[in-house]
Amino acid sequence: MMPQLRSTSIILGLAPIVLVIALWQGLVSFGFAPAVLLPPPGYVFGRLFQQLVTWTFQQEIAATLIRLFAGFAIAVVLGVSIGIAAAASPAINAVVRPIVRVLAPLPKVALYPALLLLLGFGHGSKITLVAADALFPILLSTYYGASTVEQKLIWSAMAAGTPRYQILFKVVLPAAMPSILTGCRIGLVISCIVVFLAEMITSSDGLGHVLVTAARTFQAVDMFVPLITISLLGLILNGLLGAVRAYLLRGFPEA
Amino acid sequence: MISPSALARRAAPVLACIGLLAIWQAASLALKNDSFPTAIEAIRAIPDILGDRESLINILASLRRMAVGFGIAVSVSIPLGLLMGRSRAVAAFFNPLLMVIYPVPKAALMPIIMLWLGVGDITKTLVIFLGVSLPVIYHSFEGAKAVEEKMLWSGAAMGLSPAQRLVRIVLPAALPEILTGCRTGLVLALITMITSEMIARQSGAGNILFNALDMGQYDTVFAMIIIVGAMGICLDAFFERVRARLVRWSEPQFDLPLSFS
Amino acid sequence: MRPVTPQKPASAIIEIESVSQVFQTSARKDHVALSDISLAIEEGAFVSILGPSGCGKSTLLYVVGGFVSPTSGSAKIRGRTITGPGPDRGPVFQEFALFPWKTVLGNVMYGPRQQGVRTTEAEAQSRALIEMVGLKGYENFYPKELSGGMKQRVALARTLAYHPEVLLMDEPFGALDAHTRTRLQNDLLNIWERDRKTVLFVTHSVDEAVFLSDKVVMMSKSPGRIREVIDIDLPRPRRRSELLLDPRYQKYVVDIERMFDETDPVGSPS
Amino acid sequence: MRPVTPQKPASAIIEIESVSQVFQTSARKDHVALSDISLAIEEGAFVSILGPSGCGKSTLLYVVGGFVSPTSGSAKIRGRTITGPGPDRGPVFQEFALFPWKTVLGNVMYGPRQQGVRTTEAEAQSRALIEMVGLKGYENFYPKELSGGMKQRVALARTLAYHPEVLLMDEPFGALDAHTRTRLQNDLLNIWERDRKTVLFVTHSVDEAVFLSDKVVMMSKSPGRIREVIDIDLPRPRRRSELLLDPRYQKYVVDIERMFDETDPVGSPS
Amino acid sequence: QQTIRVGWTIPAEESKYWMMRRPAEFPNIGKAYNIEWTQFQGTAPMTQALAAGALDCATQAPLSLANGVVGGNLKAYIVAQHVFEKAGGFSVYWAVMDDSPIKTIADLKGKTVGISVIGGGTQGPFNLLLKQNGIDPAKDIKLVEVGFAVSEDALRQGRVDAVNMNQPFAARAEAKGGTRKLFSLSQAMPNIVHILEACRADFVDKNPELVKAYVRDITSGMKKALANREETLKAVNEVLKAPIPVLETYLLKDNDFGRDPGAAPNFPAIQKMLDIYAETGMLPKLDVAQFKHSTIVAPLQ
Ligand SMILES: Nc1ncnc2c1ncn2[C@@H]1O[C@H](COP(=O)(O)OP(=O)(O)OP(=O)(O)O)[C@@H](O)[C@H]1O
Ligand SMILES: Nc1ncnc2c1ncn2[C@@H]1O[C@H](COP(=O)(O)OP(=O)(O)OP(=O)(O)O)[C@@H](O)[C@H]1O
Ligand SMILES: [Mg+2]
Ligand SMILES: [Mg+2]
Repeated sequence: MMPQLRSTSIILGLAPIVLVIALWQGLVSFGFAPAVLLPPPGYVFGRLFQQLVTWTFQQEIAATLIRLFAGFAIAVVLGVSIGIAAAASPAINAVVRPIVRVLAPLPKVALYPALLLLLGFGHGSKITLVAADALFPILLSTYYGASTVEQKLIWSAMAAGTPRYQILFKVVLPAAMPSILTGCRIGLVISCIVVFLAEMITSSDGLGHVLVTAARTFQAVDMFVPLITISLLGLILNGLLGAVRAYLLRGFPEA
Repeated sequence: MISPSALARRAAPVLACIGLLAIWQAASLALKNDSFPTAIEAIRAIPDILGDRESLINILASLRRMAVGFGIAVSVSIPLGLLMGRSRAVAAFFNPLLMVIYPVPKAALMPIIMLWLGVGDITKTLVIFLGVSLPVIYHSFEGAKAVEEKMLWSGAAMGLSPAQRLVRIVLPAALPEILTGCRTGLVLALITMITSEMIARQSGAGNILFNALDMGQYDTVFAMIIIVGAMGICLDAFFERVRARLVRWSEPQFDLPLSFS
Repeated sequence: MRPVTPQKPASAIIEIESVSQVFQTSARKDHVALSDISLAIEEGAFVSILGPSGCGKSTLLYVVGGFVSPTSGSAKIRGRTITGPGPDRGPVFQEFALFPWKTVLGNVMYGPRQQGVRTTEAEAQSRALIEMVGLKGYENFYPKELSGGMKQRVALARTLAYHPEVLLMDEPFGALDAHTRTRLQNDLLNIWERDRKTVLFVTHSVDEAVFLSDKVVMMSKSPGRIREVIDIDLPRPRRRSELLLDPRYQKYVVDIERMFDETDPVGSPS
Repeated sequence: MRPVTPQKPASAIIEIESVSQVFQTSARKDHVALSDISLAIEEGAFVSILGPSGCGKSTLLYVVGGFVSPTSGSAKIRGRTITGPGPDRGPVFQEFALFPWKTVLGNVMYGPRQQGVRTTEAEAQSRALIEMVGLKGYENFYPKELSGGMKQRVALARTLAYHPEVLLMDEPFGALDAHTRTRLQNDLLNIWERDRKTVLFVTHSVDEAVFLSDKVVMMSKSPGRIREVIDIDLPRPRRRSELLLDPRYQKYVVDIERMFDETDPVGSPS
Repeated sequence: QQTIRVGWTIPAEESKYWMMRRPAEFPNIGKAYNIEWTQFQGTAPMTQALAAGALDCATQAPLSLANGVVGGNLKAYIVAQHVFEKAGGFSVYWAVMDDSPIKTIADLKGKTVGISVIGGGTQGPFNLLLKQNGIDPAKDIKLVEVGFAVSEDALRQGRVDAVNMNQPFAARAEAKGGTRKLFSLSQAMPNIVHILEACRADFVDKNPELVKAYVRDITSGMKKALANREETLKAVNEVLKAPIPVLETYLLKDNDFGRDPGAAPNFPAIQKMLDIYAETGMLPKLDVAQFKHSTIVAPLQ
């Protein structure tokens, strides 16, 4: 029963992706877009598989992934801890809340030049930008998740002798986990976008860099290869996150 | 009459902002970096922007796009998210698709988007739409998944059709979670409102900001950042008020008894 | 154990035919909650279900309610297989499942409004029901502001408000004090006698079951089966004060309690 | 109504001194849940609280547990004012409040682990308790996979597992069938007699209260006050079968039930 | 009344800034035809926009336009020219700190060098110069992208050892002092054409009169810009938001780029640039003739 369910859902999930690719092919075939702007999918995937086995392209992917993971990890750690601390302590909340209100909606890319000068042209500036952009969705979800934790769960743990600071790890964190993971999922997608954007603006390696160099010289196929790659990376990472979620939330009714 | 603690609570945001500015000021003085002006320089540039009729029109144009993008995104994403949350098939259908589409940076697709939608409002609104819809869809999705089954059963037993259940039970029950998504969406709306104007610009707050950035006028850049931050505060405060009204029933009855004070 | 043959009188409104329910647990094991249950319930009958904790009483109600479909077997209402919930069968859940975003009045009015009753009328009816369950004055309270017993009474009122033909009640008086419980038992009997509803009533109180029912279904665990179906042959209308002195009543209670003690209520999961 | 003078014997472990609890409802009105409650509980006493639904029994337990601080008055344990929860007072909540991310075993082991008991030992103890409450075989089930009564038993085991000095039990047997209930009553009495715990026990069953308690506190509504404190002067150890035939026991039950009937349990919010 | 969709950028299109900011000075704008202005970040996105048909005319650099032709099937005419490097005027240059040990181009070996856009218009002449001095631009230096706006800071912070400078940032940096010029693009080739105006060929062919009117206005805009420096400073200030005192230091002075009084494109110079790009392997060989329209080209009266 279960494996069958899984295979139907995989088919269902593949269907729209196949449709999108078919639509793409259609747009090209029927001339809605010139091939120089939108190359046919067959070419793009062909080039992608060619590229995937090359050492240079793998290095570009590695550079992007390092930035993506580092930035995302920092965002998760900071977002979850600040979010929980703010939910748990009115004093911290009073400080964090206005700061979040001001900092969250800032367009972080505008700070990118300053970051470049501060942290250099390497990984540091990009990781910081990714972390800064992915932080707030995670923080906000954590905060709301943590501040609506069922009161009696906390009471039960306190009565069992759990010290206050440990309540945060032993009750608030697991109880807020569904919300935190939703925030992480959004943060992950944003990380993908931002790492790419940062590499597009200024970089000498990474998928974003591959894309801009291709775009400047109108190498449409080479431009779409990194796009498809980031797309697939997003899909894979999200699948992994989904598995983590299913494991962490196995006790929750919604899992 | 205001009690000292209430006074402290009122003052906290102001103090936090002042603290932020002070840290900024100190950091920029320490770094001595032209592209990172001091807070005072940035604040001094604000009146120039706000005093300029053209800049105001620019900012209003951005806000209008943001409102439109946000509105459309919310009205599309909530139903989609709720449907995904209540139907395995819908979730299985859309989830991979969304996860393939969203990570692609819109800036990279500009040539094709321009091909079909031009360089005007539609393109920018689309970018804002995509930014906002991401958190709203996923929070609605998870919120709908977590709705207590027996509440739906009760509704079904009263004769609510599946569609009615979605609107009259899943929606209100998931509302706190949906609003969390909307709040994140609001933040992203402001960000994408600016960044959507990075590559192609006609009028808008991002126009001012990126022009200044291209020209190395960092005091204007940071003045715009302050202005956007201020908009963030206002929108957020307004949003919190709406939220408090809508989900009063779900507020925890006691504060988390964990304060370390 | 005696095999129980399904009784299927011509007037059966609900027929449960060799229903089994198997759950998959997180540990990926099958867990049998109901095993080959067959039961027929006559129209207008008041049937109680007694059984040890965890024997599958709630699960059985869910099957009749159409909320879950059984792993095998089928449940029918008026001859039609039950495929989903409907306003003909009104559940009162063990966990109440009130709508937290609605006040007491809002919760109770929900059903009638859904059935198309005019607002003023629905409100009047709902207020009467709220008064009946002893919550007058709490109309504008939200569920989180109520005590356990109060929530339970709101859940009861909410279901009664839309007049389902069949009531599926899962320990509806479990969280109530003896006094309130007695009052509501009487109210329920009055409603039942007036409207001749069919009631499927899960309870832990043997007293209550005998007092209210035409028929008591005793379930046993390991895994959930029907152990015995006992017809309660006591005159109606019943009045508690009279009944308590009736030796037949006492015999029923004592017999059922003895049967209970014979079963081992503590089974392990299959 | 007779005024109740607080009894304060020298050995009182818990003293509740003119505690009032006022809630603000969403409608921005004050709602008095407890009004000027005073009560002293001796060390090692088994005290039951009886009262109509919504009279403030749970709220009173929350105050003693230190989960909420009363609007006025104070609660003390061993002379120290209660300012927060502590492992000396173990609650069993009416709503169970199990940790959904932990299995049955994980829930029960939580307390002992927290108290620093070694894992193997904590697990052995927990398994024994799980067996005692009749859930052997369900150790790896998650709360969502349990029936109402099973959850309640896990909640009971979870609290017993860390050996609090004072047990604060809110209808801990409310969702159980008669047989399981009796067994657990006996188990609880055994534990209590062995460890001489102090127990504050909310119940709706007059029987149960008289059978278990040294003292029965009767509360009334409008708004939550203590109506009567009745000492139950029955010999210990008590055995149900003997007690049922004891005319003193029967008199207690009848008296208390009569008192109940005199109160109007259906009050309106103040 | 027809509309022409025009892309523009900053910082050196004074003629267009006049048209945007002082439309009243142009009898036809807003009457005979309309212009829908869209500003872009750099010329490369505008090439894409032209190729996608989202723009009709746009500011282009020779390289980006050529890229559009080679890779994007773009067909376009060069109808006017904005700025070029005149002899004795400003030429984009690479700066180092005063106290830097780098004295010659050859010293750049192993250093970190900033360039505004990797693979951009300046890289052809830049690569040529490096090669002439025995440096392989691909291997011997570490090239990083540093936009003109931050180049001064990047240099002063030591993030790069040498970096390219453009107006108005060069003027600002020079005013502050502490940096010196290492080499300039004029060493590779004189009269480099930086930005020009290009229109899509199909659009021109369909609307010759419209484009003619537009080119006429560009021509007259250039005239006005050169004739009335005072007003030009104001217009540029409005567009760039750069303070007039900063503009005052270079704009339309000797240390600025050159502007042709009739905004006429210098096709031979453009051809030379295309040749350099071909020589450095950035482009295949191209003939500038394909960008020439027989009649529609500045100056038009
Ligand atoms: N989702 C589930 N997954 C696995 N097992 C389940 C699930 N839901 C219920 N069960 C099991 O099914 C059995 C019957 O549960 P049910 O709730 O019907 O019992 P019940 O008779 O209502 O008990 P109670 O009187 O305690 O409410 C229990 O053993 C329970 O563990
Ligand atoms: N958060 C709250 N806001 C307002 N009123 C509340 C709140 N919590 C409880 N009350 C009120 O306090 C009163 C006492 O509630 P409590 O839960 O203590 O009753 P109880 O005696 O335990 O009842 P039951 O036997 O039904 O569980 C009730 O009238 C309830 O409506
Ligand atoms: Mg049940
Ligand atoms: Mg209670």
